[in-house]
Amino acid sequence: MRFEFTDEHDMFRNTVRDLFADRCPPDAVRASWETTDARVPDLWGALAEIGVLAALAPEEAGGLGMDEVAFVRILEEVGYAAVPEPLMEHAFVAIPALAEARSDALDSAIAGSTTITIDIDGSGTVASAAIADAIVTRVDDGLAFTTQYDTTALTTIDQSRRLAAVKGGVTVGLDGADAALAYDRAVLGAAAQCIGIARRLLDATVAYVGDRQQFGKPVGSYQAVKHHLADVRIAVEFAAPLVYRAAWSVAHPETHEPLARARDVSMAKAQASDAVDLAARKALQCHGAIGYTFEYDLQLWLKRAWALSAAYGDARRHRDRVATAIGLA
Amino acid sequence: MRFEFTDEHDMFRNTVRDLFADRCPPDAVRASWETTDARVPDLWGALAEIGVLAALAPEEAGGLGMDEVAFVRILEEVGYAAVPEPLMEHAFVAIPALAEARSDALDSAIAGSTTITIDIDGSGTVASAAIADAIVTRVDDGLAFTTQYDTTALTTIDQSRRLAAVKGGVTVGLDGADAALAYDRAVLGAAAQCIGIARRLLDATVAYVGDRQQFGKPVGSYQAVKHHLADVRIAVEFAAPLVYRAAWSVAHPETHEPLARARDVSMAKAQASDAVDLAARKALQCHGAIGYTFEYDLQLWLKRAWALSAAYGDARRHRDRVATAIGLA
Amino acid sequence: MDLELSQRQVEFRDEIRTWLTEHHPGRIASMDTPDGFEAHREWEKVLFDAGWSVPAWPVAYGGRDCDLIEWLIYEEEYWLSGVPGRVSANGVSLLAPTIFNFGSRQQQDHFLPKMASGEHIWAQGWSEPEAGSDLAGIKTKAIRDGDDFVLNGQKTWCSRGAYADWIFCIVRTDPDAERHRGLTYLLVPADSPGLERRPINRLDGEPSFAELFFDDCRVSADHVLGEEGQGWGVAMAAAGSERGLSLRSPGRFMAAAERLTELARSIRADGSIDVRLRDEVVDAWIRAQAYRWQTYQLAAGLMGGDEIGSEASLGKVFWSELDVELHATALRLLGDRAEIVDDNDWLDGYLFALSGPIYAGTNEIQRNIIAERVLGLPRRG
Amino acid sequence: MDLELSQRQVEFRDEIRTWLTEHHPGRIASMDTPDGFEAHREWEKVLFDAGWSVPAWPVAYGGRDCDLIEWLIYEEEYWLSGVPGRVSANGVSLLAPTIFNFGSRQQQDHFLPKMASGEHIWAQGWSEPEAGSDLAGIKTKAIRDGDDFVLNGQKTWCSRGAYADWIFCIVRTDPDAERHRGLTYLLVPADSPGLERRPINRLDGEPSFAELFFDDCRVSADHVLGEEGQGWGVAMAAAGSERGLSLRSPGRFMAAAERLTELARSIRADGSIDVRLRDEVVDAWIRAQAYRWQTYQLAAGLMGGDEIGSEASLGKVFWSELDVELHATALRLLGDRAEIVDDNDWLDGYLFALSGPIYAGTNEIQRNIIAERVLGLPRRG
Repeated sequence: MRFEFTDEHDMFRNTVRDLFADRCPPDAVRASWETTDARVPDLWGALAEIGVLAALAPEEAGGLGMDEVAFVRILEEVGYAAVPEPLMEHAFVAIPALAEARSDALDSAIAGSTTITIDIDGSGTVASAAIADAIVTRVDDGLAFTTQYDTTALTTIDQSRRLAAVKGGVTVGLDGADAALAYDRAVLGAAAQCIGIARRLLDATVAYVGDRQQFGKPVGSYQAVKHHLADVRIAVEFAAPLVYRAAWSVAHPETHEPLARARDVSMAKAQASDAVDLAARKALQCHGAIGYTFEYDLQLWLKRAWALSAAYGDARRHRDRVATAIGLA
Repeated sequence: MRFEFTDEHDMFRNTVRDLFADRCPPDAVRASWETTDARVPDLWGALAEIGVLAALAPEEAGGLGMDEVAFVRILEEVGYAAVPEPLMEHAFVAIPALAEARSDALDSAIAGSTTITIDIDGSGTVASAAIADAIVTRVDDGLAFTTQYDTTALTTIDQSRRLAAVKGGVTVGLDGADAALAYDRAVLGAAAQCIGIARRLLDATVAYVGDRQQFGKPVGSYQAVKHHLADVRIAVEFAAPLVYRAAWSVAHPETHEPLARARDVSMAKAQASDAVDLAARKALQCHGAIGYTFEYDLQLWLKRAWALSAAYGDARRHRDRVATAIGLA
Repeated sequence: MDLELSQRQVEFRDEIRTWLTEHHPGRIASMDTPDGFEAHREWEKVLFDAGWSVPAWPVAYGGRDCDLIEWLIYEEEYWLSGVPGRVSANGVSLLAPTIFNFGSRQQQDHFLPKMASGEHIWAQGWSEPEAGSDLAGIKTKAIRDGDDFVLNGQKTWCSRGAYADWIFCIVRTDPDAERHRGLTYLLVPADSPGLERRPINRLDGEPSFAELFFDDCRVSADHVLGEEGQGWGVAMAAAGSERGLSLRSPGRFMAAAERLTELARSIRADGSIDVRLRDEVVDAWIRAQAYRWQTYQLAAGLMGGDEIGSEASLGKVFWSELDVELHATALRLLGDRAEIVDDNDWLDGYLFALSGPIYAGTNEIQRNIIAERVLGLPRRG
Repeated sequence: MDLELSQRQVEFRDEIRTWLTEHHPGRIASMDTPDGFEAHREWEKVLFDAGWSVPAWPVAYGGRDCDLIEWLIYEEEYWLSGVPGRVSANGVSLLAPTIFNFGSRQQQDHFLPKMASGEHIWAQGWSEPEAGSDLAGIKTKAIRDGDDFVLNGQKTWCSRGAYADWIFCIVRTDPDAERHRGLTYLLVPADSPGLERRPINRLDGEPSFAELFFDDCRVSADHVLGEEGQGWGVAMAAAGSERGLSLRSPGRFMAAAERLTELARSIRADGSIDVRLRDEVVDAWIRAQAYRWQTYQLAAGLMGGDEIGSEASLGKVFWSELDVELHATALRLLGDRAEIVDDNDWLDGYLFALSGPIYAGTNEIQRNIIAERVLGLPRRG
């Protein structure tokens, strides 16, 4: 038992953080809103280059064979930078599913020459569908691989989600891929992003209230503001370890039956959703009117918070899954 | 439409408030805890004398024919003073039921020579059973009048409730008495007492934090403490009008069908329970350790808050009744 | 105590209810778009022509001399009917009480009828980049020059400011005075030379606010409201009404709670409403009722001669937090559909509601006021 | 990262689990009654004789030299087993770390084994009537006289103080020094002449605390812990541990959450659990797990050389509010039975939990610490 990240974990995370700071600043996120099919320039290729796309693919398939514990910290950075690309869907859900199914599509996905998103519940409403080449789709109890589909863009509050209604396409089954595992991966990936978003909202707000003056004092010197932000800090502090712990469960099927894995993943999402909801509410309140504007960058994270807190199941739904796992439902 | 108390309303309320201040100070409440069958000295007779016991009885039966709107303000004072006598049960529930049934027991109840409590759901667990002479009891769809019963005292957190398990006794039906109305009266009476308790907890805490010094300043000058108590003030401000409005509904069956009455009464109890719960929590937190002690009087209201917030249905249960009334259940 | 409508009140209610049903213009574009703004102005004219734009005003200015209770009934019916919102709200709710109290007869005769008819749509120009809730920090200068004032400075968070005809401002006419002193309440034509307006887009990209840039902008001294240098007192009287009855009548929240209940019922028809969400819906519905009855009680007090003071802060916190939670519940009920913007009034309403705990004095400041002025806790340690 | 127990840790867990099962004394009276206090002292002796009273201490003082992870495992098993609580907690959790850090060799050799065995049960004498969370306001005087200090003054909220054998106090040895200066950490025999103890009854009437009255009470200068006049620094080191790991191990809340879950299951068996209450139960269960894993992460940091500083406040707020809400949920589950005291451990637990957000620095103060020292917000405007 040692709940501690390795130096390699930290280095990998820092590399990705630096990449996002460089290639995906707020302006790039804003630019992505203008269209439903443009990419963040130079980002996908760079992610392939430093091995992020290949991280979870098995070594024998050309991947890094990294584990989920390392990767959720990358996904935190995706949230922290509000990256508008389907990295979670592609690298954390689709690639492992393709590897399980020994799909021919794996190589190009690892290389980054394709982008694959997911339709985890088969609803036909899919994030990043228009910029992706293929979709890993839930079909009955299994997964399938859909290409050459049509999309109709949906306007959503978080436009960097690039949600679209998907129709038609060519679908082939992904025999051997674990649909329940893929769902848990998506939930966990969303939870990790929520943590990153909450951290960013908190950092931005701490900086703002330390600077902004009202009634002759920094806003952040008022006890009410202090307590708002202390509550956010507490929520993040106790949600994050559940995300890492759930990543461990996903990475260790030999000691974690599907029910235990689902319980751990749902605990993580329930707390991460609650934490990011609180962070969004308090960030807006502590910013005051400026946080409420389109021009100010805070909105990029606010909207992402609202979307990802609910996406892949909100806190209520995941508490229901935990209830089942602990014999209460 | 005029949501305003009359001068007579206010005078009657003030008379009762003065009586409680004089005859039922905290020491008298404490003393009542020592036994399950002692009365607060001189209180019941005095209440009979100034017409409080007779207030809701019809004039032709020797009562004052006062309405529920006036009486809920008396019950607020019962809460404010933590009066350990079953005034609500006797004068607000039992007497109207006896009057409806033209019971022989009405005269002595009005005169105060008897004390009558209620078992509103027929559970057999009855407040003030040991000091009462009779119980108005729910039996099937109606009400009955029970005397000569046996009691076993139960130790409860609010010992001034004097809860007892009741067995045996002689029971006669109260034909003509409205059991559903009696239930709503009890709920409304509990709500009114919750408002009074919440006001007292707030007043006591405002006084304490204005005086108590920590780190060289009054505790009440800290913004966190201010906001705690502002929240209590808000909760009381918006719960109280619902209590008065529900009293109006009970008093005006000609314009308020039983379903509308139940809706209004349950709205009042839901908000009053929530308000007194908040008041209790914040009062204790703002007092700090001293509020947590038996010797300090705050506990008299804290325990009453816990008991009456839940008694006759907690906030959840009453929101469920509202849900039914507005077509959601 | 009488909680039934009188025969006259019932007739009044039926009259406005019938009129609204018969004149409902259907859905019109958002008042934060140029076309929608003009469509809302048209609606103001329709209301005015029937005597329903400012029913609480004197007949001479286009009203009906309604008392407070009738006004509350009017508001309930107005919002429940689902007709468009009021583009005139800033003027009617915030400025008009100030004109009635402090305006000269000429100002009243000139401005009030035009406000009532929608000819003048007003925006509020109080906040500045460095003075949000702290109005005493206002820096925009207005220096007397002959019959005019010459304005220089910047205003922000000016609601409806992108398209309004007039703006009511607080400016600093004595640059040497500090904080609350030396401020003046000034009415500014939006087309004044030297005044540049720049829209500020709300979270959803709609220009709900504007920034105002004054660059040697001349405004006639006739347009001072109250006395020069007395702007703080004049403004605070209006701030009382902003927090109080006039801006947020219960009808608005009762209507929202009704719509929320309908949404929940429509989901129940699918057989899938979650008890936790149902509980939230019921709680919102109860709180809307609580706000209603507290307001009727307040109104009776005002009609009996009470003044509304710091107690207004109780209502501001209550309605603004109810509004946020009511809309958040609706979004939870919508589930996966919540994030989709198209035809989603609830999302729009949520964004609007989020500003409630911030504007007109943040709820943190309101709670300070409640603690210090209503409860009497020590000002500062 | 390795979140599985090692073979050795599994063996350790099984050893303590088995031992607790075999030695479970059943239900004993409350430690706030005279008989219950002695029964709890007996239990301390049973633990000590098996080497289970202070497993994290060195073997020389009766411990097992457990590392932090083993100690957390021990705590989980301890609380899950349902054996009696620790009457020695004040000493072991708050005083012992201070003795290990600041005590002389003689003090360590004298006090630690007696604390481990239950021969000395300790109470904390820090708070005073005018100094609750504000320890720097302490007024109890201790004036040097030869080899003794002579104490005069009053302490309050002294947990276990009614029956304890020894009391660890902070006293003012330099009456001219202000605030943090001139304080000394002093160990006081509870039977000292001139020390009068008066029980304070908790809400439920049990004497959970005592007031201490010092009237020319003589205490040997040998019993100073650390240096005379350095009491503030010595005490603050212990305050860190009070807020941190040592006082509230996750095992306690995991066990409470398990019992809550069992209570909910037993109600479900009747077919009547409310989804809203079930949701509260699940939330409490998740938060207990969150506290557990955050603690394991913290423990790994400490074992890697990190120090626990202001971050301890995060845990204090989290566990204390979890504890209140967990017990409030249990009372809601109990419904009408909640208010009945007899055999109602949940009500007892609720009363205990309510003190959590108050003692060891109120949660308001903890949130200030988090904001100012963890987040770096400005101290004071």
